[in-house]
Amino acid sequence: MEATVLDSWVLAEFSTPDALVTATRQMREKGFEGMDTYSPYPLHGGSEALGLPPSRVPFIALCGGLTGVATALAMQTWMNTIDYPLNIGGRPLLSLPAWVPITFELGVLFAAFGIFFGLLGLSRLPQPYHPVFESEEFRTASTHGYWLSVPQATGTDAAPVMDQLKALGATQVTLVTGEKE
Amino acid sequence: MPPMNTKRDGAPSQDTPSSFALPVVTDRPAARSDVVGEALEHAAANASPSEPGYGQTYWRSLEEKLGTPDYLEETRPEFPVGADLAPTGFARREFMHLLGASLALAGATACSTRPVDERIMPYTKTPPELVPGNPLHYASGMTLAGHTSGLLITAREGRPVKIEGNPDHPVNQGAAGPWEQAFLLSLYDPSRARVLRQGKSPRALRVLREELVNAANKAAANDGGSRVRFLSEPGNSPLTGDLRTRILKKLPNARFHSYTAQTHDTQDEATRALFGGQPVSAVYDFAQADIVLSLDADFLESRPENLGYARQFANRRDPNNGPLNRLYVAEARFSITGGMADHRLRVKSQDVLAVAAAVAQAVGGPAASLAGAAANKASLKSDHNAWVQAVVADLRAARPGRTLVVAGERQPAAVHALAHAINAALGNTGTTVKYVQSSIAEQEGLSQVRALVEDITAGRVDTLVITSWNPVFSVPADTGLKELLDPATNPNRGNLTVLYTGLYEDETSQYADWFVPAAHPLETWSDGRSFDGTVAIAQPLIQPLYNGVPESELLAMFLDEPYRPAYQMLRDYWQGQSEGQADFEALWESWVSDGAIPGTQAAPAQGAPDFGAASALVTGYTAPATGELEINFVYDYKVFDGRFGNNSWLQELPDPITKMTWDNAALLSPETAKGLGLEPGDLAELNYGGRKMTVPVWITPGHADDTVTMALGYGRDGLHEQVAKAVGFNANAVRTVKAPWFDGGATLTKVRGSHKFSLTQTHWRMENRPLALDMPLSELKNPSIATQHTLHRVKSELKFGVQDNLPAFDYNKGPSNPQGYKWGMAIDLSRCTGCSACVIACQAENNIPVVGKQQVAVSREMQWLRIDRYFEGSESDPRMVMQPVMCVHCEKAPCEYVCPVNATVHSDEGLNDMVYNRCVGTRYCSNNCPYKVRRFNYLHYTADKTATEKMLMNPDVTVRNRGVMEKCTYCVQRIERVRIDARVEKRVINEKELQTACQQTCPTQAITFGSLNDPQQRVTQLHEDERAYKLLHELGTRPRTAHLIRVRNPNPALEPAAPAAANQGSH
Amino acid sequence: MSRLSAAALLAVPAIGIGGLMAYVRSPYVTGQQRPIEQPIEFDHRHHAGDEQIDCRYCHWSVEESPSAGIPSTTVCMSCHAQVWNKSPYLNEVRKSFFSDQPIPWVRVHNLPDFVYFNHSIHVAKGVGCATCHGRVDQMAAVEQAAPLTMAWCLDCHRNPEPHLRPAEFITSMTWTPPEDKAKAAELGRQLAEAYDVHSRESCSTCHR
Amino acid sequence: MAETASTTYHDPLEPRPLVAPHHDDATLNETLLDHVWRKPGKGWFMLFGLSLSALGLLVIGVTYTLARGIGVWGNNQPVGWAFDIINFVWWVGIGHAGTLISAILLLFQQKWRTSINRFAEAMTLFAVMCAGLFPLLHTGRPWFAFWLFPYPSTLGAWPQFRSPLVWDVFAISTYLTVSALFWFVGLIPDLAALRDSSKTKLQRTIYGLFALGWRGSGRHWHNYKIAYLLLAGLSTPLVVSVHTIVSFDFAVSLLPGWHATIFPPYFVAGAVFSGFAMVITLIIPARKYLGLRDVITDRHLENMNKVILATGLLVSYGYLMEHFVAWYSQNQYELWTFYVNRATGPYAGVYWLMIACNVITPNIFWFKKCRTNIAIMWVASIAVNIGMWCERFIIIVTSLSQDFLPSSWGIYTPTWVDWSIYIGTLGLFGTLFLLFLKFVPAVAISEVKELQLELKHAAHQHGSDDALAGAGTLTHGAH
Repeated sequence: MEATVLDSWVLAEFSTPDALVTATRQMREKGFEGMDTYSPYPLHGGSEALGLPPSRVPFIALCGGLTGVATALAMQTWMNTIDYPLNIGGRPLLSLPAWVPITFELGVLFAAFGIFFGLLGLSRLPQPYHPVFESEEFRTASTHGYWLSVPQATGTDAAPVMDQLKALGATQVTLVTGEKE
Repeated sequence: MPPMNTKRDGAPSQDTPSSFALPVVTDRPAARSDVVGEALEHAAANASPSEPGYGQTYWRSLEEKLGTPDYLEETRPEFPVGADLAPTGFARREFMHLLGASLALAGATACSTRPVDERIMPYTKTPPELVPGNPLHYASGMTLAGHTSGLLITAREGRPVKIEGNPDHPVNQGAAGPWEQAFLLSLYDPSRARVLRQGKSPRALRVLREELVNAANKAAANDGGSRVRFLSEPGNSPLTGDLRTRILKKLPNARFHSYTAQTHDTQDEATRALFGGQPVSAVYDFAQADIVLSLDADFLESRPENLGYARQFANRRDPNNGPLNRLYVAEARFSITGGMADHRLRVKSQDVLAVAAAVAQAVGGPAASLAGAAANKASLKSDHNAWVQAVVADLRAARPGRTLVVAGERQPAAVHALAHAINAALGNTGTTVKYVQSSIAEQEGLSQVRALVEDITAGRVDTLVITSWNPVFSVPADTGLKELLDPATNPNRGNLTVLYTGLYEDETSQYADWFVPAAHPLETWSDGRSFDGTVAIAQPLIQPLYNGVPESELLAMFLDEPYRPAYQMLRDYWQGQSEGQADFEALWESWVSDGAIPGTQAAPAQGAPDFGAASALVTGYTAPATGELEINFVYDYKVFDGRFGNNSWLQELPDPITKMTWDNAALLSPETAKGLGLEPGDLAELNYGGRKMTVPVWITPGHADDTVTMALGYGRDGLHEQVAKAVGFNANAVRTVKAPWFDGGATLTKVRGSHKFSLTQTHWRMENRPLALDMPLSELKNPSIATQHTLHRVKSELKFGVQDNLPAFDYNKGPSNPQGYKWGMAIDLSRCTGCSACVIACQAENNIPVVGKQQVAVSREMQWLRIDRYFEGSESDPRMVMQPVMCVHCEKAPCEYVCPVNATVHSDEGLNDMVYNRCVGTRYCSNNCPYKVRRFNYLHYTADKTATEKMLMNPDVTVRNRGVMEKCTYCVQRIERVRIDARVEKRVINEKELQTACQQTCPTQAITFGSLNDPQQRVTQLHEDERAYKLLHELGTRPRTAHLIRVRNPNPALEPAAPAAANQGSH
Repeated sequence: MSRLSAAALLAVPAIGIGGLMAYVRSPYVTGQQRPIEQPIEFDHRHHAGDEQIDCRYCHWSVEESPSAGIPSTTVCMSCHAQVWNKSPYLNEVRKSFFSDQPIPWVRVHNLPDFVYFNHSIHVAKGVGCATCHGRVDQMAAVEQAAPLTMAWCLDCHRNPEPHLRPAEFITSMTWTPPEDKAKAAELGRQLAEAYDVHSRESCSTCHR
Repeated sequence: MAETASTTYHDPLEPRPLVAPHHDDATLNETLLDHVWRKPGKGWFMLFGLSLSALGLLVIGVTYTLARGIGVWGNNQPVGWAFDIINFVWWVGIGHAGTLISAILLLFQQKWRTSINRFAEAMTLFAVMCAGLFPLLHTGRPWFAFWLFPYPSTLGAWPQFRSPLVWDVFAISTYLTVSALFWFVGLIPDLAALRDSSKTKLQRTIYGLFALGWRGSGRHWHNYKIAYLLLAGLSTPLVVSVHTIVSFDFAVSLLPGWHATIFPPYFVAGAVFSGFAMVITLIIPARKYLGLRDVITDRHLENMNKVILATGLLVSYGYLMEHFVAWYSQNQYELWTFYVNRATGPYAGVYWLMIACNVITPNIFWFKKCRTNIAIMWVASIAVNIGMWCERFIIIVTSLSQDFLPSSWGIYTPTWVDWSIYIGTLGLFGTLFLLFLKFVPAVAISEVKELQLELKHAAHQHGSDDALAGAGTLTHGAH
């Protein structure tokens, strides 16, 4: 963490989720980029309001699943048929039907890993520290507050943005500055 | 002769004990760490505190002594000069000790990780005949109840590890019964006696010798030894006989009484009467007999002298050897012989006389006159008449000299006389029955004990030397011997000095003034005659482990001769016997290495039987009381008269009939039990002859009604016999001298409580499943619809794609099986009597642990080979069929595909390999084995083995750890050893050189093993036999073991053909 | 930060498992490369190297028994009664001989008890001493040359030909297969043919 | 157990509410997190003590087993598996309900799942942990159990992939992993809520650590929603496959009573059956203790009882088919197993108890009175749990004790160690569950809040209270 580049955000709290979604949409229409919403549960229409592209999680999951299936088939065939072929109760060395359960399970396991690590990776989690945690008010974001953050170049005047947010119905607006990730 | 062990090495030629050419092995190093003390301490801890006079106090004092170093110094084996332990002794011993912990016992700590810093102790001087790592085979012998059988013993680096029958011995022909094989276990038994003592004080052998010499000299001078008595086992040993003669020369008025618990009293009485007092034995030839009638004779049981009979008989049950014989048996309890019968008549033992008389009457001749005399002693029950008439008709229809009537040794002399007379009338004398000079010349039996008791009571004895096994236990309670020997009951006991020698501190030893631990027969040299007269030389395999004294050396002390070891005495005796023959040296070597002295068969008896003289036996016979229950005493199939009581292999061997382990019971028929309101496991009070005893009850189908049978040999209370202690009840306690075998007038009353039996098989019905197939030969030849259906189920082809979806593996010689063997086995149910010799053979060969009664009770017995015993037909009078089952090595093994770690897999030759060290113990294989032949080490069953006991282990077989599955391997260690020998010599394995342990020992050759790829081998031919079928064939497991249908030869007059088929099994 | 923790999350178990795999193959576990000190300073370099004594002179049961055999004291004394019969190095040997006490050699090649290895068949089929035991003639104190793991046994049993040598060189410490790959392979084939080599992989070959 | 006043004012014909209507986000947050911050009550400590002592039994039983060997159990030669595998299957079966509630209902967008899914998932996790003990313990040499995993060993040997036990290893470890991931992913927002409503630094640090830095960011929610849905989607076939594989342990063998093609569906139905019963058993006291009657309402319970009825009928059908096939095949061994051994053999008592509990008991849920009576359903759910345990006993022990050769038939009797390990796993489960109740939100707060919002929207649109009940038809994702 040698970088000491500082980033700033303007944080605005809204009283209802609908207000937040509306405000977000309007801010984006005004050309603000890199905004983010914060809410205790997913906002209906929140993703669209932020203009996010479709999630890549399903694709990662598919890749994981296919890797699992391929790994399982290759592993079982190599271990029981090629590397150490043994006569097991007169069963064929390549007993494909018997390979099915593990193939399925490994497919599921790898897909689940794909989802989990995909989620973490795409969200850049775990992230034990984040500048917004400095704001005591912001703690409501995970319980009952609805927040919008607008990136603000450090050193520039944040007042216009804050005013705009207030105009859109924000109950409170603050500026947070912290180390860049 | 199947020469499995063709290496006949090790004929020792030098003549001092130090040059037995055997490594000397004792657990001496262990002794230094006070093994004696530990053993006695153990005994003391287990001794009953209420033991009168001979209990804890005694042992505590002994124990204190044992603790001190002077004691150990004093009790070191103190042989006279020249007999001391050889200088090489110590080193080899030491070697063995350490070897025992490492190299030779490879496998003792199976499945551990690699041990570190292990020591290797090489021989300092390797014995010339020994190649470390390879086994040696020595001929020897074992004497049991007046018969010496020939044994062949395998030794590994000086440790005997396996006993087999001597193929060169005319009786054994390679076979050995359970007793001979389990004999090995007693050699290493840690509860064997090891302290020579006078009263309560340990004594050196030198002291005993001085004492005996003085006593003998004094007695000789006083009155020629008229106050000296010997009670010994029957004298079938020429060497012992010679010693007796010489003792009697010195002490002409002394007397020898012969007694062994398994007496031949009545048959002896009969033959002596027939032959004018000559000691004569009847030798039977079952090979010639087309029709056999057994009058309560269990001639197929596994007693050593029956091995030859069993083989002859079994050969006549194989349809490929010609027409089958037919066996009729009249008996009370279901015996092994009864199980082989084509027609079995359930009769009370006392009714056998009537059956014999009726047959005798009908066959006429001398028999008829005897029968007349018997007529007023017993009358044939009307419902036995049809059976007897059919038997008579059959006997008379057979060719003269081709039948045989055998009387049982429990039957009175009158029955024996009648049997001899019937044989004479049927022309069997000289064909199926031959009379020869008995190998035991003297009178023996209970009468002898009675005479001794009279002498002692009358105060005519002051020295009694007991060398026979444990008479205090083995004689009936009313003999009075125990009371005479017990100071508490005999005020004059002080006038009598009793010397007893035995392997254990037992019931008799506690009353002995002198106790001499005996050398185990495998620790010393001896000889003995088999019942047909053949002399076997028994050579030792090991130096005495526990300082035992050989019987011959003990007897020689009475002669005040310069000390000669047993070896020297034996050799000198036989040198004297072969006077005039050139090159005794060579003769001796061949005798020792062959194990038998040729040309020693008994001579034919003089003269012909005189049946007139025998009528006195019949007229003099007093029939036992009728009414109430008839009580029967029988020898046990496992512990015999109790002398194998401390042998855990035998205790855990399931009784062939009841499948009971670690117990005896009062056996009843189902109807009788019902009448008495008794259930299996109930306790009942037995009231007989004024004596009462509480006995547990068990019910066996096929038992005669209104009789109760109790096996002798249980309820042992020997001081140190830890295994035997408190197993079962002692039937001798109610037995009488007057009626030692059966008598009427007993009652059983149910009392409170129950007894937990440990049985290995609790369900006796086949539930109509086609398992142990059993049918008349005619039914097999012309099967009924039902039989056809059954045969279809057990042997029809399983078509690929229809009944079987798995492609066949290629087991032909080729890339997948480069050496081309295809192992298989065949078990002929027609031949199998169920004697269980194979079970013990397997146990010895494969290091199978004993688990104890509690574990058997929860179905955890470990024997790889079990003999399934089924009853067919009605519960009251069923037929019995035996079926040995061990792993059948399925080609489509259900156990293998469920094993998660490849611990059980197929070898290229079709063996179902069990890899112990890979096994994690999921037990899935056992669950999925339809034959339930897999055994799981639920606990660490080998954990408490002492160093001595470990010497018994076969080093070629891994000793299994707990948590590991195991099962029959087709003796893969034998296959691999023979294979490697053959491969080194670049040849193929010969059928004769490779036998599994069970096959090798089977007296009736019911088990055959070999390569199914070789059409010449017997196993292949048996697999193609029309009787061959596969157990649970319909499951598609494709076993490599074939069972051969048991065929019976019923008399059509007794068994209409139709209903037989209905019982065959399938529906 | 998040990348680091994610990486650690994955790397720790991977390194742990991988390290364990490497460890069990290392001499620490297999027992290789550990010269064993014996009660007597017996030097194979001298006996097998300088003096060129055939292995079978002392390990005489190797051709007929599962065990190659540790020579008995008499074997030592058959020479050392004559040579070096006063050497202090041989004190223990003489003591053993005269007191009839065995020499407690320390085991170097120690297979688990459930493995049944047979020397005679290997020697008969052209597997030389040095193949498994290494250059004993260069070892002052004998050490275990091969890992003696099951996988190592299987390597040869699956493809024995490269490890075969002519019977006359069976105890040779210096024999090597021909340099030329093709020739070596050809020799292997010929020997396998001549000795009727059918190495088996069935479990009961070694585990009984 | 009388019902609370808050729900009794409803007209009985009206569907009952999924969330009691008087809550907003803040109060929900407070209610649902209350038990975490509150000091646990006497009842909790009592139950915890009880569970800990049962856990002590487990420790004793397991230690003794490891020291002496499997022989201290009652297992024997014909009956190689007994309590070990019975308990394994039983626990796995219980575990399945959790995943099903959570995943399948999510996929089917059954809104009523939100209040009970966390609870059910935790149950899954702990039940699978208990289950996972047994395959390990039941081996004779558990210290070598790692041989079941494919790793490059110096032996050069591999697992044998035809064995259902290896399938089990993969299935159970996958199941445990995926369940844990599913549970944890669901927990992340709630952990963040905990972190943010924590009162001390320590609490904040610990919950913060587990919350992974979750901030409720819209960009995160964007991935999260689909990830959670996908995990649910994966869990559904997984749960079916796991119990199918567990049933393969039996179906793949050739034992009469095991060798049956109906096993996979019949086992899955049985698992759901016993799992839902276990949820009922646990949730009735838990909702009382946690004061969660407002979110875990009678409607939830009634719906679960309907599931129990349905799966109970499926299980009964399974029994029927087993017997029918045995009769139809006229296979001698099957006939014996189903018509002689089970019904009249040494374990007939267990068989009839199973029939009573599994076949007869669920049928009371045809009646609404029974479906809505707390006392009746609680007793019935316990009966079903017992019945399903008996079913496994019948399948495993009875089939093993009398198979093909009558000579080797035997009797199994459990020992004290068997019982103490079984009771011990109940203790382990209870301990874990009580800790869960204490330290983690027992109800998925973010989901309940979301549901609350949806319900309000719907109510607003329809202007009727009906929508509170009919909200199940609303889509879960974005409009």
